[in-house]
Amino acid sequence: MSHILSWLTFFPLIGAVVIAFMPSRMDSLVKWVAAATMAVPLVLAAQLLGMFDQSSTAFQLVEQYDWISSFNIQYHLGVDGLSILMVLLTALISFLAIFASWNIKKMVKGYFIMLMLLHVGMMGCFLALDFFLFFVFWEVMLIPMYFLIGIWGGEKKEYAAIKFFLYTMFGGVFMLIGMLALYFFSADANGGVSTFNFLELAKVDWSQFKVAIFGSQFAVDKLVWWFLFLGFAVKVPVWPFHTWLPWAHVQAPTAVSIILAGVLLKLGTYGFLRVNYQLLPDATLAFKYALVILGVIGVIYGAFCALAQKDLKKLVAYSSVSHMGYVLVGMAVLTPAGIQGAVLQMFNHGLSAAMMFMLVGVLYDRLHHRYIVTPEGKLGFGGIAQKAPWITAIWMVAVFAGMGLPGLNGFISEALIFLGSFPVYRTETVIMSIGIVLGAAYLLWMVQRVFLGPFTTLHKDTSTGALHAAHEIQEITGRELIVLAPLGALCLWVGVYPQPFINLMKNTLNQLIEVVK
Amino acid sequence: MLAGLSTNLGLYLGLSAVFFAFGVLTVLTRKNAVGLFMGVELMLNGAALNFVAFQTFRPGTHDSWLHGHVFSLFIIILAAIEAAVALAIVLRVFAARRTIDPDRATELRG
Amino acid sequence: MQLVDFFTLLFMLMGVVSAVLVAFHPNVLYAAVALVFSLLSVAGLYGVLGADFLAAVQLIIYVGGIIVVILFAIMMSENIYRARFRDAAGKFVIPTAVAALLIAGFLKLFHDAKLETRAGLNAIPTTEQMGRALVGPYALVFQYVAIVLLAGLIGAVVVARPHHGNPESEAEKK
Amino acid sequence: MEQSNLITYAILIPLLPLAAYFIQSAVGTRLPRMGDWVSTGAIFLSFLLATQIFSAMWGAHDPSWVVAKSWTWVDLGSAGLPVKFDIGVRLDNLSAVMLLMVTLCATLIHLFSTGYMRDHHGHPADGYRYASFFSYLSLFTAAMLGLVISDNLLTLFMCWEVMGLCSYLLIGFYRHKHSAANASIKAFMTTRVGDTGLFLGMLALFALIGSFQFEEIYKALQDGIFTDPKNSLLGFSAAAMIGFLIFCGTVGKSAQFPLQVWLPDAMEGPTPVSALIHAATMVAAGVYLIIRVFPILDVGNVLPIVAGIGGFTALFAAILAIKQNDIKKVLAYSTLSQLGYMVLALGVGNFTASFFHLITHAVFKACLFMCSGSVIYAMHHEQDMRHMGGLAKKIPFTFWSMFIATLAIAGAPFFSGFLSKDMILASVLGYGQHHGGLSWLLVVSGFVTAGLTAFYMFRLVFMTFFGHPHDHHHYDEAHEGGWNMWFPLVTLAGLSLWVVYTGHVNPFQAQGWFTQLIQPPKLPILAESVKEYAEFEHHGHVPAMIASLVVATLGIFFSWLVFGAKKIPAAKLAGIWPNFVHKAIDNLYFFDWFYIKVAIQKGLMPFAKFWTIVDDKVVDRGMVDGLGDVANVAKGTINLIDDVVVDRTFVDGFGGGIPSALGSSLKVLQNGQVQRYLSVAVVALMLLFFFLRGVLF
Amino acid sequence: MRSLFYVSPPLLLSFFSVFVLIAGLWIRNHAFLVGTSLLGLGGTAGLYLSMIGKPAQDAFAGMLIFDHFGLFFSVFSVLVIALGVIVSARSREIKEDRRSEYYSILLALCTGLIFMGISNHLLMAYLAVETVSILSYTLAGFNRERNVSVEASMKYVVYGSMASAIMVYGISLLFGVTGELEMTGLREFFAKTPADQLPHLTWIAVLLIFAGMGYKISAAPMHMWTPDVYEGAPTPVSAMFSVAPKAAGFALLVRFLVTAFTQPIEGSMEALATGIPVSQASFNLVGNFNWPLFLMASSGLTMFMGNLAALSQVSIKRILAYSSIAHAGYMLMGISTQSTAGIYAILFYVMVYCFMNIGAFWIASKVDDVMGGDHLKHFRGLVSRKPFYAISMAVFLFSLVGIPPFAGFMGKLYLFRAVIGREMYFFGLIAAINSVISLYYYMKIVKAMFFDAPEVEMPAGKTAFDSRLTMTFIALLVIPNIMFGLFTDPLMALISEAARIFTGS
Repeated sequence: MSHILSWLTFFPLIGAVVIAFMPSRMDSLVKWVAAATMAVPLVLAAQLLGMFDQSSTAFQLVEQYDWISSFNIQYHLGVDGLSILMVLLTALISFLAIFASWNIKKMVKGYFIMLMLLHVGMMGCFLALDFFLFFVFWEVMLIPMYFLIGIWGGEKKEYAAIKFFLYTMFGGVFMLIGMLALYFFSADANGGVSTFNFLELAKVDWSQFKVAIFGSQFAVDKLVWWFLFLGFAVKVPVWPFHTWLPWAHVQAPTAVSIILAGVLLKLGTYGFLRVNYQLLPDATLAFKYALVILGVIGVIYGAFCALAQKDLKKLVAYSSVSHMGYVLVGMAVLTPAGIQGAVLQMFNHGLSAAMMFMLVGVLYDRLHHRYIVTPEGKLGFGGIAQKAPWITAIWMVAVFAGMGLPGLNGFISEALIFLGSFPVYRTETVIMSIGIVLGAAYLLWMVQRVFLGPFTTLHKDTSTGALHAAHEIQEITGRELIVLAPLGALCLWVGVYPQPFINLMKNTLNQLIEVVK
Repeated sequence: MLAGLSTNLGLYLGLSAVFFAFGVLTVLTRKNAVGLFMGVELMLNGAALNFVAFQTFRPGTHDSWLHGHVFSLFIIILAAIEAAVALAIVLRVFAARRTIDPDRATELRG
Repeated sequence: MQLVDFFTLLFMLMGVVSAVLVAFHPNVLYAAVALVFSLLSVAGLYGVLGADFLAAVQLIIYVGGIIVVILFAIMMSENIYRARFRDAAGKFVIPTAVAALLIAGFLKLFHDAKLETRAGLNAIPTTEQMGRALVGPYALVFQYVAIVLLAGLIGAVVVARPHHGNPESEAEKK
Repeated sequence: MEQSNLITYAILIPLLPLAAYFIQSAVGTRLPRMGDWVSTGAIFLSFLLATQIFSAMWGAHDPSWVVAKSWTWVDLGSAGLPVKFDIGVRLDNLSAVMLLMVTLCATLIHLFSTGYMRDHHGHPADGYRYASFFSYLSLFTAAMLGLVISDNLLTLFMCWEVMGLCSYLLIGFYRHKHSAANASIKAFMTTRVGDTGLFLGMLALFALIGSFQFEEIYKALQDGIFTDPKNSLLGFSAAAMIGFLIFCGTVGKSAQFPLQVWLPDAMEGPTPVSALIHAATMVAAGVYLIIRVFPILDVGNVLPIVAGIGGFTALFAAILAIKQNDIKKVLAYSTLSQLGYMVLALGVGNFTASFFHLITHAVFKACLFMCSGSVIYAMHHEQDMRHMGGLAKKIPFTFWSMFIATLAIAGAPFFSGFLSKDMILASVLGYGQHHGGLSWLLVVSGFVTAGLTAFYMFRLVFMTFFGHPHDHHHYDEAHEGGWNMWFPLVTLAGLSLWVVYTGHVNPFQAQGWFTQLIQPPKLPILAESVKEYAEFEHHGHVPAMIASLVVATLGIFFSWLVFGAKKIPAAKLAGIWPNFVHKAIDNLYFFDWFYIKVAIQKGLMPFAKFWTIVDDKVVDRGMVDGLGDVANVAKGTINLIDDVVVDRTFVDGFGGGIPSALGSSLKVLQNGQVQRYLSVAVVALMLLFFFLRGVLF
Repeated sequence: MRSLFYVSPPLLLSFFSVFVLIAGLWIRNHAFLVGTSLLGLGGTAGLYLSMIGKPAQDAFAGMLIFDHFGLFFSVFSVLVIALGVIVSARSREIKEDRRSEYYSILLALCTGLIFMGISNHLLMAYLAVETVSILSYTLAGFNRERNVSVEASMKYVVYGSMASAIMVYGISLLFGVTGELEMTGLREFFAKTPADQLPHLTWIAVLLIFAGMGYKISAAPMHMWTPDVYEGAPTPVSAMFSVAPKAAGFALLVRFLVTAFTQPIEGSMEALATGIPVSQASFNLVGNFNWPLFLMASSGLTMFMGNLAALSQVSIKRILAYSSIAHAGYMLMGISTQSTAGIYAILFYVMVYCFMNIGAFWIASKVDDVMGGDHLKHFRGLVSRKPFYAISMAVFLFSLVGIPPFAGFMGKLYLFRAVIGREMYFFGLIAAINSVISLYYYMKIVKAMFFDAPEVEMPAGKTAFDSRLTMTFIALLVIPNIMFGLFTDPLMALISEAARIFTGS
């Protein structure tokens, strides 16, 4: 199939248009149309996997056309070992998100259109080989995300939405400036023609350029590295740019949290690898230690914050901060194990965090609250295992995947990261290992308070807002299983036999290390 | 002692500066909208005087075109149009509010 | 000392004094009268500078037209004898300082500029030359100003004319 | 036998229970008998396969018999950059014996569970739970067996963690109980702390030699990589550091001081779980680990630390055991104490004795736990010994099995415990004699523990089976379980006889097939020290045997005096100790208090909460919103606060920060007076003029 | 005659202006007035289109100059006024009794705008600015039944007359120093006079002239009239004010500064023409006035003033007014880069800004008409009432923020390209921070429309919220906002012609 990457990216737009012209009373049909639409990228992604040559480190299935000639901007897509896993993840998560949003009642059409636009942005970001195109997709994601949180979110949705928007936009403008700086300096090294092409930019030797700001000389690549860093760090989110994340997660509807944790956060780390690493290797080498430090802080800090949370979703959100910290460390150590562990961790966290957010949604749908501890200091849940063993069992899979239990995916990637980082940054790794203990602590403590013990679960009356004791909890439904089962199965697969996934990326990533070093 | 006074460009310029400055002062301080326009007229006259003076005294000012004089002429014409419109508006303000104190017309603010 | 120098001095003094009065006289009506004098002084200086046509226009349009309109507007809009004309003196401080600074600054700039001047006063009558200029290079401007005048007056009329008894617009009045 | 067959068997051994786990968790509840036969059958098949391996090993009868095979599991490398993780199976004498022991104990405990986990009418109390109990057991067994056959630390660690998970799930099995939930999380977290040490050790190991495989480790040791000064970590040799870190794993898993706190609480789990996990297998896995990496510990001179911790734990736990009234708690502390013995044995260099005691202890402790389970079952889940008594007649199989096992643990001749414990004490004595000084403390600890063990174990037997029943209601109803409950007890009791482990009739002679086959790895670098350690045992052999017999007899005798014949009132015995001793023992030496109250509740949680507050108030609001607060305070003096505060109710975000405050001040500027606007413009223009003049001229 | 050909479009407009006025005395049919006005504008545009490709030419003895730059702005002015006519056509704020006058003034205003773009002589420029100003004063007060409208008008006239008086004073000083009023003549003068021989008087002269032009584009510090006037004026008028005079002001400012105070650098034009930006300046400064620095200061100030003040507003028109100030700041960046890339950027930005801003004002106008106000509370829950308007408004606002794939982003990108291309990183950073700040208040509107429940009851009897025609036109405004965000090449091809001020003159 020709132009498979374009189809992969833009096919949902067709569905969005179809949905836009459907009568608004046909809500259930809208959902099925959405599901059918999003199934196409999933199938295409599977097909892409078949077409992908693992042994090559080059970009494959490249599509390249002139787009904005006055800027020498191209429509340039391609996939390599770094992006292929993310593409698969995006296709999968986007598809599952449709089912996770089955019980949306308000403005159904708009909701699904927004989900599809979001898919376009995410997929495009992972596939773009032109910096400008990348940036456009990057920003395109903001708008659907803003609406998804702002319209269909929780009680403080506006605050969360604007916070998300402001933070990301803040990072985005820095990225824009960095991007333009690279663009201009590339002219001198590229035969007088400025370019946004990643491949061309990667060839430039940036060390020759200096820029004067307020009379001091700065190396261009070092300066730009930090600009780009800001752009991506907000998305990851790197401590201390993480504070939008708990808000966005807590207020977002379930499916959006799934996408947010599953795909969006990865865009930040993907950006580091794709842009900072490939384009500015010298600066990366110079500043990698900053990434390590921020990563370690993120791991520990996120874990501590998760430990003290009283809101289930917030806990999971902070766990994301913690888990993305590992990714930073892994990628910064520049060893095969570290960097592959980092990318695998991106994938794994996508699976397990998506699962956890879905499961939070499962509980929320039934009980209409998320208090581990209510504001009055009582347990909001408790003993759910007795009433809903299947929900509990799936929770356990997600929790254990999240805390890095062997046999599930989290272990592999975390172990790889640790193995990769220990020889390089010994002390930092040792400090980071506290995160393992804390990770187990906050998750298990949560499990204990939510699922074990006597059945004390409370139910929130949506009309009055009062909490009273729940009697029964409905077991997991088929629709929810559709979302959870593939994720769980993948968690197990990666945990037991990660080699196929590693094969996809290892050549590209090892070459990336060579590039940086 | 007064010899050459009429050919001293500096004096004309000084007077125009005075006109301009007091025009500004008038605009900034009058408590009457019409008074404001009087200030504007002063400023315009300062400028017009400059034009004529420069035309007369400065070399290289295209005498055949009389830039300065023509400009002054159009200043006067436009001042007339402006005055007509402005005073119409002021009267409308007075009709609406029974005052033309510009400080009281602060419904639009912030 | 020539006569023209004397008149120059006279007009200039008149200009300065009347400008001060325009700015500071508490009664706006007197200020308007002072404005007449400053305009007259400018007209006189035009005459000194040989801009005879301009001097005439200044007299006709400004003194004869604009000032009348201004006075008319003042009479119509303000109860001259009871209106509060001035704020507290505090409001004057900054503008006066600004004006002083402006005058000082301009004088310094003019002085520093050391603009060279043509020898002597080239005070030949310019009316004819003006006429040629207005139908020559300035023909377009001259024509165009007519359109502006027309449109401006239409606007003035629209804004100033009294209300029709339009019930809808009355209802919407806020 | 073909080696490849053996490898296949070895792989099948953990896979069978794993398959059972998946079957059980998927369809367990729909199978007949809730599928307990699936798990039991699977482990029984594993047992049969294990006997095959054992017989192959027996047939070879070679201390350095090894059958190994490995595969690449994860290959991260690409051309010119080899990074890979190999995993594989290693069958040697250690693993063959261990496999046999684990599969046997597990089979019997599965069998026992089919009775124990039902009520007295033979019904599983709660269908789901019965099936999942077996599924967890299967998963656990699979992990344990996988650990045993691992030829590398990586899979060992993975299985190790999965065991931890199963332990967590099974301790918390009675999930309606808060105490069970607390105990499970405590167990997991405590071991996780140790595991982190182990994990770090593995990281260091991998960084050093690029592999996790034992063979590679031994080879690297021989090559001197571990002792090379340029590889030293934090001023210690690599071997010392790595050895110590790996030993941390043991401290967690085998509940050694100072991470011993979880094991007694783990008794919240069902009794078969206690028998399998917290007596026979999982906790022993910690010892198995250090036995595997013994060369590193030896080369790195970590053994004195190991010995110290082992000896201390042994004594310290034994003292606690005396005052316990819960039958399972007594056994739990005794397990702690015995694990301490094993660690101590390894610490003084007696590789063989350590493993020997591991095996014998597994057998008799599994027996003891199941007996206690049988008692509890008979007493309708009453665990307090003070409510028992005189049960010997009601449940004879249980009584006799327990009696034999108790003799074994007390170190009475003719029983396995005597042999293994004697070897340990001999080594310790020899060690003490050789090193002198503080190492005598180890000797004292070893012998006192032996005496105390005899004392408290017989206290248990006397309180439970002799004397008068204290709870007639339960007593009257007490009865033996079905064959599936007494058969395992009897079998294990039978295996506690000396002859099983020596193969000859002299009950005082420990040398036999076991000691011949189980020998430290034959590494030249170890040869000298191994010889020295053998000397210790040889020297200490006879005096130790005599002394141990004496203390064991004394212990039993005192126990009889106090609890059997009641010649000395227990209260009087208790009264001779000062109050603080009681207080310390009652509070478990304040370890729980320290960890939970001080470290976690007073340290960790406030810290976490503090960071959350920091996150909310400083990082979030401080960096984004909070600057607005500062601006507010500043603006408050000029009466702007209202604007800003009102704005903040819906502004917050960036808007709530400086921008909004500035925006509000612009609002003041924009007061609607056109003259104000013009003044601003004129003044600003003048300022601009002067500013630019300043810049440019 | 050749000169007359070049002024034929404004002449045509003047004719229609008078015709509409006179015909309106008898024919009060609204559609007729709108149709006639559009006809006139269309004819004008047609005349202009026929001039494309003609070499640059001066006319009326150097009073005017016809080049593609001027042509661009002429067509643009016609376009904006046409949009203004369309927006006004259904507005309730333009009362029935003065419609013919209204359209007449609009057309006359358009001639002023056109002359602003093509004048080469400071007298012509002054006249054009005054024309636009004077007519704007009356337009601002057009809804004279509303006090705010009259008040706005009064503020506008006071501020405007003073600003133009300042400008005239500046021109007089410049005339005094150079003796020239033609811009091309000024360049010649500056080119032959060494900078150190020029008095500082030039400085203050240019500063004063800039103040006058800055008032038209509402650049700080001459910006403060803007919010009050936009809020008070009838919304369709504000819509035009925020675009047309501003664009014409930019045209004048660019032409004035670039023509009079710079010399083109050899080769830089050609480099640009091939689409490759250069990081050097395209123009050398002549004279002693470092206007780029001055514009940078003003630009930064303008952005902050506009964006910060907008944060706490509740009236949409006022928010948009402040936002238009901020946008003027962005555009000023373009000139201060002193490069053709910057001029490209301004032209492009002006174009897309027209579509997004008029769109936003139009919807504000519709909401004002139907809901009886333009405050945030009137916008709450708009999406549930009129999803089309809400979504269109969101597109306009996102475009104003500058988020891809909307046109506003491309506009900002071109500006940033110019700025970063000249290595003015700090300046770029300031603009970037500003666009983040601006996000906040734009999103406040989006939030009100989409996230909040309706607060104000729709006044009874005002169900005529929309017509298909209006919706179509709004959709036509939405389309360029997306199209120019994705495909800028066609527009840029046009602009690259238009931006070459120097060629041929």
